[in-house]
Amino acid sequence: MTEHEQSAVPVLEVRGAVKRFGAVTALAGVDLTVHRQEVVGLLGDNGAGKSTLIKAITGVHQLDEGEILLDGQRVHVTSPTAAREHGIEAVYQDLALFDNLDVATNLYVGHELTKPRGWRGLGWLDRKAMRRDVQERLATMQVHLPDLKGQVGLMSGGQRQAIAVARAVAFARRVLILDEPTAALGVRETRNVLDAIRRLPEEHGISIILISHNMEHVVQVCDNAVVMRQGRVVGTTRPSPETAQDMVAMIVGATEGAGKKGHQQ
Amino acid sequence: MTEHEQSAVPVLEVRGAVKRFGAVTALAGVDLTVHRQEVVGLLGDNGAGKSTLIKAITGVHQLDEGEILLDGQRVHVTSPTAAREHGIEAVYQDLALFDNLDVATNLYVGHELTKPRGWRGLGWLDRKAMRRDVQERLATMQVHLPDLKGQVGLMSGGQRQAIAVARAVAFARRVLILDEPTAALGVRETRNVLDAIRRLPEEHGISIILISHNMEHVVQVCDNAVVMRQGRVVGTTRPSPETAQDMVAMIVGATEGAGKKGHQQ
Amino acid sequence: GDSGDPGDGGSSGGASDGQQTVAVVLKTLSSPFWLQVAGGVEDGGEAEGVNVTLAGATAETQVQEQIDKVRAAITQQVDALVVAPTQAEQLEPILQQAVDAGIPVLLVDTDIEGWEGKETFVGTDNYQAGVTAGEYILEQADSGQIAVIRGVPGNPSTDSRIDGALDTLEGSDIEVVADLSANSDRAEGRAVMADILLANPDVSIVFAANDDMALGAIEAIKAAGLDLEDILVVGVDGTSDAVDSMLAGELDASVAQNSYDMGRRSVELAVELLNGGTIEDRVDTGVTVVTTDTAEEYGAQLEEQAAAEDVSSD
Amino acid sequence: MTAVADREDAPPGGPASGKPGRQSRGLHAALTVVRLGPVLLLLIIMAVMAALNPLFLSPFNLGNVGLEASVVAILALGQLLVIVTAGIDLSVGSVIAMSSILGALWIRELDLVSGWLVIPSMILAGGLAGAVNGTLFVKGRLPHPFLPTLAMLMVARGVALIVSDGQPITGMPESIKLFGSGRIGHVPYAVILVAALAVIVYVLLRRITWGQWIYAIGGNREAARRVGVPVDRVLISVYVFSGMCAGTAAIVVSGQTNSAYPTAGNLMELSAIAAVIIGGASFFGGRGTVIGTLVGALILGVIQNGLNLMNVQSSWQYVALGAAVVIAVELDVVRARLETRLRVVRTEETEARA
Amino acid sequence: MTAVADREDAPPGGPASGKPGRQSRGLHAALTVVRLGPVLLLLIIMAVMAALNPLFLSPFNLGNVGLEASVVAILALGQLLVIVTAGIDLSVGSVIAMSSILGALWIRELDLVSGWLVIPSMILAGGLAGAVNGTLFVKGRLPHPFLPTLAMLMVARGVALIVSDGQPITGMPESIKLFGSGRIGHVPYAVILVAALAVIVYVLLRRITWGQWIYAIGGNREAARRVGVPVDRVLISVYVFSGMCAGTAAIVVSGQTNSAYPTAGNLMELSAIAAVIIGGASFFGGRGTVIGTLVGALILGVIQNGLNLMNVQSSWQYVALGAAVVIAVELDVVRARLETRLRVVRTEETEARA
Ligand SMILES: Nc1ncnc2c1ncn2[C@@H]1O[C@H](COP(=O)(O)OP(=O)(O)OP(=O)(O)O)[C@@H](O)[C@H]1O
Ligand SMILES: Nc1ncnc2c1ncn2[C@@H]1O[C@H](COP(=O)(O)OP(=O)(O)OP(=O)(O)O)[C@@H](O)[C@H]1O
Ligand SMILES: [Mg+2]
Ligand SMILES: [Mg+2]
Repeated sequence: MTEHEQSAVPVLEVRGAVKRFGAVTALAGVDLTVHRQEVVGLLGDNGAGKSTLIKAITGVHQLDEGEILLDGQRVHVTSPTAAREHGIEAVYQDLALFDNLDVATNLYVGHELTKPRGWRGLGWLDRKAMRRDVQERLATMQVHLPDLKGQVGLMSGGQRQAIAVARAVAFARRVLILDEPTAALGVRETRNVLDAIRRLPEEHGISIILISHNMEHVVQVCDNAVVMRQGRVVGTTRPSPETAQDMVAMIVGATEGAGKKGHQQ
Repeated sequence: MTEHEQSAVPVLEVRGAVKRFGAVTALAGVDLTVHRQEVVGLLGDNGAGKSTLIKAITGVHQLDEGEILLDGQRVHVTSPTAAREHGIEAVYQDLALFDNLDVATNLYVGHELTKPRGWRGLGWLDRKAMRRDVQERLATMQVHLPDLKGQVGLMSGGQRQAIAVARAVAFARRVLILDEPTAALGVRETRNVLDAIRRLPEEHGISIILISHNMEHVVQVCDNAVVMRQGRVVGTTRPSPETAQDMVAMIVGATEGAGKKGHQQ
Repeated sequence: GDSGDPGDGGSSGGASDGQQTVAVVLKTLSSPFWLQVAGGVEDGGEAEGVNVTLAGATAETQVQEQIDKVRAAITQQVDALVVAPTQAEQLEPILQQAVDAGIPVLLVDTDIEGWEGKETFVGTDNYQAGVTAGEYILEQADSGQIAVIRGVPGNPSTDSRIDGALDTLEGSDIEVVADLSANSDRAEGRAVMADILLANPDVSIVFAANDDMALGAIEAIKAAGLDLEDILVVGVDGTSDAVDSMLAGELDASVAQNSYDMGRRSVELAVELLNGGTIEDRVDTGVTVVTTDTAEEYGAQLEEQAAAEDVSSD
Repeated sequence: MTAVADREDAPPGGPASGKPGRQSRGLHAALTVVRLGPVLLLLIIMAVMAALNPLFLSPFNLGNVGLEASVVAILALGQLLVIVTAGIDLSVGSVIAMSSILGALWIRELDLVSGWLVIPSMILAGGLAGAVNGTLFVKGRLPHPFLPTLAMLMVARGVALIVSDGQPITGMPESIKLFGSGRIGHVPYAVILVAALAVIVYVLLRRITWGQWIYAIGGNREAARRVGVPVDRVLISVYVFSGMCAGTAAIVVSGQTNSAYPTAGNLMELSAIAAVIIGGASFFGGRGTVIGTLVGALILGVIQNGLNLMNVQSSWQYVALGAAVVIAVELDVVRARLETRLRVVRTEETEARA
Repeated sequence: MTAVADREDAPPGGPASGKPGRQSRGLHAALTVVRLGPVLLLLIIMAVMAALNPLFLSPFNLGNVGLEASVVAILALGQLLVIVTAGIDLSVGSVIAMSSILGALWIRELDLVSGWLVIPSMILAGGLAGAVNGTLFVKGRLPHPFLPTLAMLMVARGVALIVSDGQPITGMPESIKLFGSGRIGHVPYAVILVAALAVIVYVLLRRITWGQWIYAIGGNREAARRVGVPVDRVLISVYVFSGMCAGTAAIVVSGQTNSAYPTAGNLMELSAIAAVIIGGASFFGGRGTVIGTLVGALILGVIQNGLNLMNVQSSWQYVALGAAVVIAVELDVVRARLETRLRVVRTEETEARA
């Protein structure tokens, strides 16, 4: 539907994803396509399976069935490390921060800047470079942090979320996944994050998956919206002020989906 | 400003609240007044001190300076237990759930229904009564939970928040404090919570403090809005679609407050 | 097994090939002293042509473990039990159960005073060893300052060694300046001695409740730059390490309880009893003071008696 | 999670889609068996022991196992409560010694013939030590009970040595000896005591509010505080209870040896903690069951008894016991994974049929 | 938090509002002192010991203290890494025995005179035991390292007993004896070894990425996994390092006693863990410092040494050591609270002046 859709091989494709937790079926056969530089909104009621889907993409969960393709190539994302190596970064709903560490450290864990660059675990930490960098990144989001050396565990809800978003934005090279990234953010911070979402695909050539319950935000930044209900995709639309009502209807299950798939079950 | 304000002694009054964490001053002298059956919106940027203020009211933090009055009586809220005994309930931003326990248990910890009623710690748990009750409470919010006996730690972000909100709503007798209660909720669940906020003051005679970053919600349900910045109250308004822009301006600090206090610092 | 079936299930115990079985439950098998006893037990069993099973707790203080091992022997309905009680009276109830189940019980090393159920006691008591040490010290010096080093607090065997020595020294001109515990551990023996030397630079006699601690103390004395000639160091047990140290002119003496004999005699007596003989109700295996003069000879004897590589007899 | 990785290649629709009925019943049965949890584990270990030694299954020996496991089981039941709150009580072994010595002093000083005064006083002495533990930890605002209970480990041992003068005190009243070695048929009194205590702990933990609070504190201590649970009082009471269990264990130990001695209970705290953890409780708090704990204590007891029956030397016993503990918990990990897997398969099947 | 409750009655504006200058400088000094943290504590305890016994402060005795604390300090430095990851390593005491026995066997079998082959082999043996611990824990998907390291506690002791046949092996090469009792001036070689190890651990923990990962894993293991930290490998390496520290401790123990014996290191794990915790590390992971750990080990060493110098009987030593541990951590709690308080007051003052 969007201009990108026909243009090329999708950056990310999920086919027939099934994930069960004991007796709960969180994903019951989900298909998802994300094109280059596209911003896809992932919508759905609480418990629809949105977070589970993105955790499967980032290797946190392993799918029971189904497959994941990156640039048309089938990949086995067996761990978050593998996903990162494929250039996928995510802000998780539970933020996944290190409460005992300070802001700069939190941003760089797993991506540390070291003095002999390639050395991974044995490299000397270049704390100065990291601290310099952090200032910049946080400045673009205009978050006020009382103290960059303060423990993240003691920060306010919005400050914490801002740190998590800054971290993911900094390192994504192919796909950036944002699971309700503005839920705890203030008015201005939210605006900055939305701006970044609009800007990043062009600037860095990445694609974005945005999970949000806020129709306004989806309309503002998404090229395409996928609606899930009870582990299934029940519709896709091109978000616009006019389709907002449709999307809400799909989410709450009041009507058939407007997209390619009908309302099931 | 509201019709209640002149009518009687305020239910809750905070005067000159100061709270410092080491070198960070989270509250720098805050006054807050909540009247009977009033819904007060508490607004402010990330890190403005909103959560700190409500934690001081519920006894989680102790104020360094200032005082708290309930129905005009000065009280020492030295612990959350004391706050609960005064009829104050809260949904905290970090939810404060028990990840290892199931939904029903989570709702009733600290308020258990026991067979000899008065027995507190030694009473026999009336699990049947609690389970029956839970169904009802969750039904009013229309949350889908796959399994009431499932561990809360494994539930989705929105499901968790719904449980926390249901818990607070159930037990508040005087003041209900909601710290961003709809941040993770879906469209329908959000609507239900907002409905409840509108309904509760009348039905149960309680007052509500709502912290939110969503102007729309504030306009919909609040009788009065208090805006904080950097630990200070920078303004109060009566929220309406017309004043929404003012409120945003106050939050981000672009203008002087429209209320009784001017923009400081 | 002769009589008294304690369980309904069990066949006649460990006697797999019709041989009689003597179960020997020592305090532990993880110290040189008890390995020496074990060596005697094995040789005794071989000489007499009986099965011996050897067991011991993981440490001398693990009373409960030893009780469990005795209980296992009762379940197996062995023909006779030889036990070195980790705590005297504390073992009495379970040993009485053995007797009630028709298993004769012989005690070795540690006696249970006043218990009628035992067939005999083989050994010398630890108190006597302490007395002997005290007498030896009095022979060597009539005055001076002594430091005593105890084992694990509350362990009756090491405590009574110290008590025996202190009672003997009472009234002499030897003054007790330090009385500390090193948990029967060599490294702790060193540490405690180092501290003692600092607080009491004039210490001239050291008595440790076992050789391990005595050897640790010697390391401390050497490290403090003192001359071992000036300090009389006495241990208990007569372990091969102690012998080597005496040969090197470091340790002065060790009171040996003839551990090998204890083990061997107890098995021999058990067999005699099983064959219908009558035995004395107390067999004193005596103590020997091994000194630098007698160390060589005693060492050779030890070598000869040492337990086989694998102490288990199955 | 890795168990399902190999299934990623399966075609959508899943392998189970075609086969209903028979497999389902088999699945159901398998799931029931696997869900037995630690009990299943215990049965496996007992089967191995029985195969290795015919004496093992004799009723008399099973009584022995019960008797030998009883002290650890009693301590573990108290420790369970502590561990569910994300704590640890290192003092219980020493508290056995202190309680039994204090009880025995009563006997000696007052010439008591009946145990019915001594028994409560032992339990009380244990509870007192627990109260000190709990108070130091909670009121002293210490971050973790490791240090205060380690201190009590030392102090209680010291007190036992000092008041007894390092000497054992022999002679216990009949009622106490009963718990040490008496049996009704093949069942030792000590086992009955454990059963009774287990029922009490079960009720406390699962049926009344106090137990609910214990799980809540273990799950999220700060949240418990916020919802009005009297966290401090509950924590102290948990340590008191653990101390009282140590006092109860002192009764059995004194009965078995007809005496009190100051080195009693040495290192028992490690066995008790191991039993609780083998039984599936989490060191991070909030998880743990009475049944699991009993089974954990029995697993340790069975292994020890089996090794004794086979007359394994103590040096080899160390190795064997260590290996057995690892195998036991490893089996439980496998079992738990199998259970999840079976549940998923069953869900798949139900859906396929629907 | 309770410390400020009494200030609720203070008039708005606060008591500090009026007084700048002098008080401020006093405040600043007080804050600096209080921030010394565990070091302050150590100084207090040393002052008490010196007051009780004049010998305590003699340089030679301070060397003794260092020597006696060195084994625990070495173990504690390894344990620190483990505890920062929210783990525990119970095996280190037994691993000392196993490593030293294995090293000594080299000497006996190959008639080695030089220690420079024995020393690496002891460290290696320790590392091997640690590798087994780590692998069982991580690859076995066990929820907590308590059980695998408890199993290793037993197995390593068993192995030490089996290969040594229960006999001590006397006679160590000079290089090893040096670490046991050699001194440069008043400073024992063992203390220099500890200092070197401390620097290494400091660099590993604070200066390179691996250490960053250790803190990250301790803070939030799942988050560490999600951001791409090779959690499994890091965890295993931590246990290997702890094992190697135990092997290093074995060198000092062997040197001190000029021998290897199978009961060496008994219960040392408890002292090592206590040292780390006294030094301010958290059992729940993510917190802990090298300095704190060293100070924790020294506190234990100083107390023990002081009690020995005063010839306190062993039963009373238990009581005194237990009490001292509690007082030490309690003092630290008070100190930490005082620090927060002083910071708040200083902020108040700065604001008042602004
Ligand atoms: N680890 C787990 N174990 C068991 N059930 C789980 C687990 N994770 C998620 N679930 C369940 O799977 C379903 C989907 O959860 P998911 O977190 O994907 O929802 P969501 O769409 O992200 O909802 P929300 O908008 O509330 O975040 C829910 O019913 C949830 O309870
Ligand atoms: N326990 C604490 N220790 C230290 N600093 C704290 C603590 N709690 C809060 N702060 C700091 O106090 C300030 C106010 O925090 P608070 O949580 O009240 O903000 P908030 O208004 O709720 O923000 P948000 O909208 O992001 O939730 C922040 O700068 C925060 O970092
Ligand atoms: Mg979600
Ligand atoms: Mg907040």
